[in-house]
Amino acid sequence: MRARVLIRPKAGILDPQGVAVERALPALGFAGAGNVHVGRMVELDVADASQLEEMCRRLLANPLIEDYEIEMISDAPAAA
Amino acid sequence: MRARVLIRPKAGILDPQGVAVERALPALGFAGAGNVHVGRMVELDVADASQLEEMCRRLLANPLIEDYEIEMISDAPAAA
Amino acid sequence: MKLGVVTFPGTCDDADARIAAGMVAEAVPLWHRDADLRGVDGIIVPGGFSYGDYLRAGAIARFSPVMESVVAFARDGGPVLGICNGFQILCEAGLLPGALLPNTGLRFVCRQVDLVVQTTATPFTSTCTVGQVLSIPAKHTTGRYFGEVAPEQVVLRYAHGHNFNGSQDDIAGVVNAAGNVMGLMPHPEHAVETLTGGSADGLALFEGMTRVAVA
Amino acid sequence: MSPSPEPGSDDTVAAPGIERAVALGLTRDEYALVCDELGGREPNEVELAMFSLLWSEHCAYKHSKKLLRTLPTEGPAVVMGPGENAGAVDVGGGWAVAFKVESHNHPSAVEPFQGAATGVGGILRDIFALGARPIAVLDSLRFGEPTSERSRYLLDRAVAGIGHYGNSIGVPTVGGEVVFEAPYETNCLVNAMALGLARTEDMIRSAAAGVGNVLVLFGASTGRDGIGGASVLASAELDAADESKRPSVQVGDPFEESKLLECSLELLSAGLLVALQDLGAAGLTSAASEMASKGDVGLDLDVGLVPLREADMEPFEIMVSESQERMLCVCEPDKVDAVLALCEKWEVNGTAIGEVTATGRFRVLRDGEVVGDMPVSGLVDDAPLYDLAPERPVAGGGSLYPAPVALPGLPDDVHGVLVALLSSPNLASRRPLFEQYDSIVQSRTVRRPEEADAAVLWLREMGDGAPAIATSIDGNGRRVAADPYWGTVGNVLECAANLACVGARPLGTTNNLNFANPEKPHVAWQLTEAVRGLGDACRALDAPIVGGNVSLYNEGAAGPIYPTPVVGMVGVLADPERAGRLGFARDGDAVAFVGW
Ligand SMILES: Nc1ncnc2c1ncn2[C@@H]1O[C@H](COP(=O)(O)OP(=O)(O)O)[C@@H](O)[C@H]1O
Repeated sequence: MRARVLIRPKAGILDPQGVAVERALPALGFAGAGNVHVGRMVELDVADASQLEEMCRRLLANPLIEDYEIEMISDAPAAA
Repeated sequence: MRARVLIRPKAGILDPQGVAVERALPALGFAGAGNVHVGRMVELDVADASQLEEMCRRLLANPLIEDYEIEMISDAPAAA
Repeated sequence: MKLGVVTFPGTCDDADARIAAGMVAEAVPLWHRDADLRGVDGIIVPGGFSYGDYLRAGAIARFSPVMESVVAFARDGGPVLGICNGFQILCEAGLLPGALLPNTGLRFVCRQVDLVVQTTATPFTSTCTVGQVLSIPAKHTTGRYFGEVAPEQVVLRYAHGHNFNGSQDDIAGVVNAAGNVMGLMPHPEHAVETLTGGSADGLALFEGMTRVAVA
Repeated sequence: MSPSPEPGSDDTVAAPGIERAVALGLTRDEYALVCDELGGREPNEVELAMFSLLWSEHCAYKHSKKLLRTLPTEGPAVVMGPGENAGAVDVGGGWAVAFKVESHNHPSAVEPFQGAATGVGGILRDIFALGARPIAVLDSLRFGEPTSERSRYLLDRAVAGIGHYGNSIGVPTVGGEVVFEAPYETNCLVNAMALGLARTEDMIRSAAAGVGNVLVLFGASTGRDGIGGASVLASAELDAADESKRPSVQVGDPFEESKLLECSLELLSAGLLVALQDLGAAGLTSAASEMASKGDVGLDLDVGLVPLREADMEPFEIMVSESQERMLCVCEPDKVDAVLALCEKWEVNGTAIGEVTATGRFRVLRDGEVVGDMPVSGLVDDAPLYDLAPERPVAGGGSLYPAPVALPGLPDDVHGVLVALLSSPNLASRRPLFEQYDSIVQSRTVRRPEEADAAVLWLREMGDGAPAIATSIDGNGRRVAADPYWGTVGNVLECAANLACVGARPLGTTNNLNFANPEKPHVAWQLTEAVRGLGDACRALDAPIVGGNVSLYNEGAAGPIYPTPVVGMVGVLADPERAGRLGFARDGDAVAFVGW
C-alpha cells in the first residue's frame, strides 16, 4: 500500500517559507495569491497502514509545531 | 480557490531525505516501509487557477530536479 | 570528573565540544550506537547535522541507542547540555520544552552574538551573574525557539538586536523544570579560548556543569 | 535490453559508430586513434563512452598539458606535486597540508545550488582521498552585474549551496571572493578550494598495485546523475520519457559525504588500504583507469556488482555516472572483510567490484561477461595533445569585451565618493554572504572573514607550539584581460601579499585556469601568457604550484569570459598568537604606508 503524509506548520505559528513565497509571487507578475503555506510531504509504501498514525506522531511530524494528514494513495505497492 | 501543489524529487534524482527516513523507520520498530520519498507541499489561495502551472515552473518547483502536481482543494477561498 | 560527548553520524561540533569539556574535565567520546555511557558524570549533546538534519533537525537522532541512555541519565538528575543540534535533539526527545523552527530569514547565519544570563539557579550558569553578557557565536538555520516555557526556565536570552533567528521572547537557552538539562542554540564550545573563539565566555557553562556533576 | 557484445567478435551488436563518437565530442581523427588502440576494431558502447570521457578536454587536458609542464612544481616544501588528487606542502613536525582548487562552473550555471554544493563535495573528496582531514574551504565566485536578475539568483543559490555542503559536513568556509562583471553574465565561475591536514607518513597515493588485490567501491549508490552527455549512446531507445530519466544534474548529499570522510580516514589509519581515489567527473571510468595507469596494472571491474539506485542501468551508464559521494579503494584480498566492516560501522555501502590484474587492460564485465576491453595506457596516456596557436590581438582591433560599467555620477566631495565606492557591488561588504558559512567549526580559525586579508588556521593537532597556516584565494579577470602576463603576476602577488599581511610565508600555490575557447588564437595567447606569468611569479616567490585545475570553453551567449586564472596560496606562520589583523586596533597607534 502506498501512503502520503502531508505535514503543515500549525496554524498560528509563523511560516516564513509561506511568507517568502507569498512575497515573491507578485514580483513575478502573479496577482491574487494569498494564504500561502509550505509544508512537507512524505510518500511511502507500508505493509501495515495502521502504523502510519504512530509513525507520524513519533517521527514524521512534530505534533508541537506541525499538523499532519494521512492519505492512502493505493492499495497495491507502487513501483519504484 | 485553494490549491495544493505537491513537489517531489524527479525519479532518478537522489533523495537523501527519503533514504534517511527509510533507514530510520526499522530502528523505530516499523517494519515493512519502503520506497520513501520526501517532498514539499505548497497550499495557497489563487484568484486564477490557470496561473498555477507557470507558478510551479518559475517559483514553486525546480523543474530540473523536481516534478510537481497541482490539485484543486476547493473552489471557495479557504479560511486562514 | 568525566564529561561524555555524543557523536551521531553527521555530528560536526563533537571534536570542539571535547576540546571544551577537556578544559574542565576528562572528555569521553560516546558513540550513537552504544547505549553504554561509560561512567560519565555529565553529557554534552553537541552541534552539527545529525543524520543530515533530514526530515527535521534532531528528529532521527533522538531514536538512537545512546539517546535512550541519555534520557534515563537525565531523568535520574544527571546534567545534560544540548548545543544547537543537541538542543534540537533534546527537544525532540521531550527532555526540554518547545521546538526549534527555521530562522525567520530562512538562511544559515554564523555570527558572534551577545547572550544575557537570566538566572544563575542552574548548574550551568551557577558561575555567572544575572544580567551578565556572554559573547558566543551562533550558527544555524533552524534556531527559532518556540514553546511553552516557564519564565524561570529561560536561562539565556539574545541581547537586544542579537536575536537573528526570530526566537520567541529572545530565548536562546532553556532548562527543564528540574534544572539539570539545558539546551541552547549558540555554541559555547566555540568560545573557550581567545585564540580561536573571539572570547572565552562559553567556558563558564562547562565549568558550571562540572559543579553539579560532582555533587 | 540488448545482449552484451563480445568485444572484437563478429556477432557484436553494431558499434555505435563515428557519428555518435562525434556527438560525444571526439574528432574524426581521434576516433581513428581510438580504433587503433583497440587493435583496429571500432569501440562498442561502453568503450566509446569511456574513451570519449577520458579523451575529453576535462580529463586529458588536451589543450593545456604542454603549458602546464612549464610551471614550477618543485621546492623544499613540496610533499606532493601535481598529478595526485591534490598537492601538499610540508608544514613541519612531520605534518603536511594538502590543498587544491577546482571549478564547477558549468553545473553551477545549470543549477547553482546543487552545482556549487557538489563542487565543494568534489574538492573535499580530493583532499580526503589523500588521507588528509579537510580543515577549510574557500570559494571564488564570478557573476554578471548584479543589476541582472539572473546574476542575483545565481549568486544567492550558489552561496546557499556552498554553505549547505560545507556547513553540514563540518568543514569551515573561511574565505573567498565575489566579483560582478558583465563577461560572466552567461557563464558564471564557481571555483572552490579545500585544504586538509595529514601526517606526511600517513598520506596515501592513488596508484593501484598488487595483482590480485581487490577494488572496493564505497559510499552512495550509483544513479543516472550526470549522464546527460553520454546519453546519446542510448539514443536508439531514447524517447522523451527516457530523457527525463537521465537527469544531468547531480544532487549532493553532505551527510553521506561526512560518513564517507570518516570512513575513509579510519580505513587509512587502520592500515587497510593500498590505494584510494575519489570519484569525480567521469565517475568510475576515470577513477578506476587513473588508479590502474598510475600503478601500471590492469583491472577487471564488474558493473553487475555496483549497487544501483535504478535497476535498469546500462553498463556504459554505470561506468560514466557522476553520482556523488563515492570512493574507490584497493586492498589486499584478506583485508576485504575488515574494509567492509568499517563501511558498515559508518553506515556506507561497501562492495567489492573488481580486481587488479597484470594484463595492463581495463576490462569491464557485467555479471562475468566482458562488455568492454581496452588498454589502460591507451585510455589514460594516449589522448592526443594539441599545440595552441596563440596570436596576440592586434592593437586597435576593438575591445573583445563589453565596456566595464562606470560608477554613475560620482559626487565631488571625498565623503560622497567614499560612500559611493563602499556601496558599489564589487567593493561592498561581503558579510551577508560569508555569514551563511560556518567559519569556525573545528576550533582552529584564528582569523575569520573580515578580520584579516587571509584566513588563519591553527593546526592544533600538531601539539605544543603548533603553527598556523594562512590561506587566500584571488583572481582578477579584468586585469588579466588587459595584460595576461602582468595581470596574472599581479594576481599571484596579491595572494602572497594577503598572506604577508597576517605574517605568513607562502609555501605553495594552487590555481584554476578559467578561460574561453583555447582554439581561438587570442584566447590561446591569453592562456599562454597567463601561464607564463603564473610560473614566473611563483618561481620568484618560491611558492611552487602543487596542483590545480583547468576550465576551458567558458563562453556564453554574451561572448567569452575574461581570462580568469584564480590563484590559491597556503603559507605558514610559526606563532598563531601573532597573526596580523585588519583594522586599526588602538587609539594612538602610528599608521604607516608600506610599498610602492
Ligand atoms: N565568497 C566568499 N566566501 C567566503 N568569504 C568571502 C567571500 N567573499 C569575500 N569573503 C571574505 O570577505 C572578506 C572581505 O572580502 P573582500 O571584500 O573580497 O576583501 P579582500 O579585498 O580582502 O579580498 C574577506 O575576509 C573574504 O575572505
